[in-house]
Amino acid sequence: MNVGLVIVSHSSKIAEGVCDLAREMAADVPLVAAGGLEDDSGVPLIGTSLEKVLEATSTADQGAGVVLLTDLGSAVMTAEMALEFIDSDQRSRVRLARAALVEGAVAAAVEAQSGADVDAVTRAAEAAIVAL
Amino acid sequence: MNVGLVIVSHSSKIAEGVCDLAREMAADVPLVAAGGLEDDSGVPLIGTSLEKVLEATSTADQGAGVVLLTDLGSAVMTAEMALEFIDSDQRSRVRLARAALVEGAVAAAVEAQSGADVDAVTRAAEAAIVAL
Amino acid sequence: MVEGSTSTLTTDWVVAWLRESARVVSEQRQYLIDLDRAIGDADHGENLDRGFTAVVKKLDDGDHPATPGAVLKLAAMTLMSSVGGAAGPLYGTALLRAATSLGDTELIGPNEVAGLLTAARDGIVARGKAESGDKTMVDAWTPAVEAAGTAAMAGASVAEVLAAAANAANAGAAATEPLIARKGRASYLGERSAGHLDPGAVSSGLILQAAVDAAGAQE
Amino acid sequence: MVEGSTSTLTTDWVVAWLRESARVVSEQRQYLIDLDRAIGDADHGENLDRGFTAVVKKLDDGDHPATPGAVLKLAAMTLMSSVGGAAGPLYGTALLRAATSLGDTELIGPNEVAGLLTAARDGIVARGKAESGDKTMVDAWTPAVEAAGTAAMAGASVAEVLAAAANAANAGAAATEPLIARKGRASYLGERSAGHLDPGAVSSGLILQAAVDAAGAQE
Ligand SMILES: Nc1ncnc2c1ncn2[C@@H]1O[C@H](COP(=O)(O)OP(=O)(O)O)[C@@H](O)[C@H]1O
Ligand SMILES: Nc1ncnc2c1ncn2[C@@H]1O[C@H](COP(=O)(O)OP(=O)(O)O)[C@@H](O)[C@H]1O
Ligand SMILES: [Mg+2]
Ligand SMILES: [Mg+2]
Ligand SMILES: [Mg+2]
Ligand SMILES: [Mg+2]
Repeated sequence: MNVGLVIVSHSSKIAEGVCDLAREMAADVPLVAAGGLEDDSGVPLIGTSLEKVLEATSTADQGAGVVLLTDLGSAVMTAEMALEFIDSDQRSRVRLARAALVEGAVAAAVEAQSGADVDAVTRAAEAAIVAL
Repeated sequence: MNVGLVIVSHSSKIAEGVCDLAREMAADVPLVAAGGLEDDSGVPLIGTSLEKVLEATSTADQGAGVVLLTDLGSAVMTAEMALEFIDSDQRSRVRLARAALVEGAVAAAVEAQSGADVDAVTRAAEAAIVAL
Repeated sequence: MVEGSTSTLTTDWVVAWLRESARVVSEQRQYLIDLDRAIGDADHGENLDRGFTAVVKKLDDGDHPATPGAVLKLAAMTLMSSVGGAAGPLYGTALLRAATSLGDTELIGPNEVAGLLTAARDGIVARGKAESGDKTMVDAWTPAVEAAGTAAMAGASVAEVLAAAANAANAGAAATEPLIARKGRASYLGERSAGHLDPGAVSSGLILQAAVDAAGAQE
Repeated sequence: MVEGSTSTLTTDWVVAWLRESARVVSEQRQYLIDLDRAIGDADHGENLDRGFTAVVKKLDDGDHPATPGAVLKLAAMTLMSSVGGAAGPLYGTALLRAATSLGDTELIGPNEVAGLLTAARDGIVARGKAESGDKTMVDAWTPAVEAAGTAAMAGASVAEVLAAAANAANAGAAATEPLIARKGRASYLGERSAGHLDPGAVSSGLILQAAVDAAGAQE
């Protein structure tokens, strides 16, 4: 049972692409995209959505916890809001990483693949900025 | 005439998504995706390709120069190789930024939109890591 | 200032406020887009129009909740999943905190109005970590909250408290023009952000004015 | 060591080397994939198979260039746009530098062989900035270059120089097993990268062995 990752991006393409990329090195890590949003008619838009982040977080959590990674500032706000909505028993195993999205996600995925816990996975994501 | 950006990623989705995202704040900046590659039958693969980077660099250069941004290490190698292949008159106005891909691209695009030169655009990309 | 206004507001006022916000945001859609084009990504009007349209749709779909707080919470949740931009979590948190400040209260007097506006502003600050002068919607909300508090302490009516808040918000929004943005997308522009109104501060003025107009319509 | 080998190699050898590399890489595809699965992204065999297949296709399409250097350059360019992974720019740069070291030379003697291998290795180092012991293909190429240089200085034949290089590369590849990766994807694993062979070092051994076999076949 590995820590999962949620990739919160303004763009669904970025979120999906980051999952594709990270999956290459982390076959057993739940990688869930929470990118973009849709208008009423289902047209994809650039932006973030609380609903998507909450759904993705529950999908990615197989019991070992979840680390959220975000792109721009408003994605961080949506993710922080999501943390407030997660019920308290899950909350203790969810982290928001302050990391470069693509670089951090790959590093975090590799760490999660090794069976590391949420804190170690978060540290791996955050260290990837420095290692750029 | 604005500095252009080339987004070099292992994933075509990431490269296109980053261009979509940056375009929102930089309507007049040439943003060109150089993501992924295709196999013989056109199936999209994760990886980078010199040919794509060279083509994207010439598309993005409208005379004011180009800044390349990359994701993982092998994308950096492909981009550095591209720099060696660019002919010498264009070479002087092409830069490779050491930046977080998504965050750096948005910052660089905003800077380019203001009419800044390649060095200022590169600095904006590289400063975006620090500002995370 | 609204003369002869009712002494307390009810759930109907909250519903009317949200509907009037939707109307004015839709009317000012292009203006807000243009403001955001100058120092952002040209979507603030679109974002808010989409978000408040979704709120109205929720209000139209069957019975809305009974208490003011519950309606505000419904609106908050809807905005947070439909606005898409920074305004989503910010206005969402604002309305959610306002809802929390009301609890099960059914009748909203002048002090409750001042209290819910303060809670809303505190929510925006908690969410976005902007300070006054950072050229954000906080620069509309903080003067609004101060004016509302002063009016409520002076014994003003709910309508007067709301009017004081809206006027101060609009003045605060106008005062964002010379500022350099230090939060949000506009901060990417650095000094080039000066000389433009902050879109979120302007929309905050519109939404607080909608609260005034909704209270007037309730009489 | 190949007995009675020719004293110089020609363009035909370069073509045979590339074709034999394609054959062995295709044969060892799954093995290289499995090595890369353990400490990378499970694509090294796929990447090289795709790249060398593209090279063979270029060689099959009409006449290939006349000089050894020009054929190496064609292969380099093809690898750089078709391999996709780190091995693309690395082997691409290696072959390109080898081509440059040959210039218009048509006949490759022992010293030219040692020289082109050195140039290739230097290209890999310039491109990837790995040092010996970083658990990369450099750990196969550097001993290969040293062995080739020693053999050439001692008056060995081209076939003997190549054989010395391939043997040293294979030994270097085997010696990557206990190392901790400090470059490339495997470096993400930190200490967990120990206990596995480096895929690029192993493929380098295969490719240098292909050079030996191609020289043997040329006799
Ligand atoms: N950190 C923040 N704190 C307070 N307000 C903010 C912050 N970031 C952005 N804003 C407000 O949000 C407005 C932009 O909203 P919107 O266009 O919907 O979001 P986005 O920038 O994601 O496109 C800004 O004009 C500003 O008032
Ligand atoms: N910076 C580097 N310097 C030298 N060799 C490297 C470097 N990075 C990676 N390699 C080599 O490339 C091999 C992986 O190639 P490949 O799987 O094709 O690339 P990727 O890691 O992009 O999937 C590694 O086993 C290693 O030998
Ligand atoms: Mg906007
Ligand atoms: Mg936006
Ligand atoms: Mg690989
Ligand atoms: Mg790969």
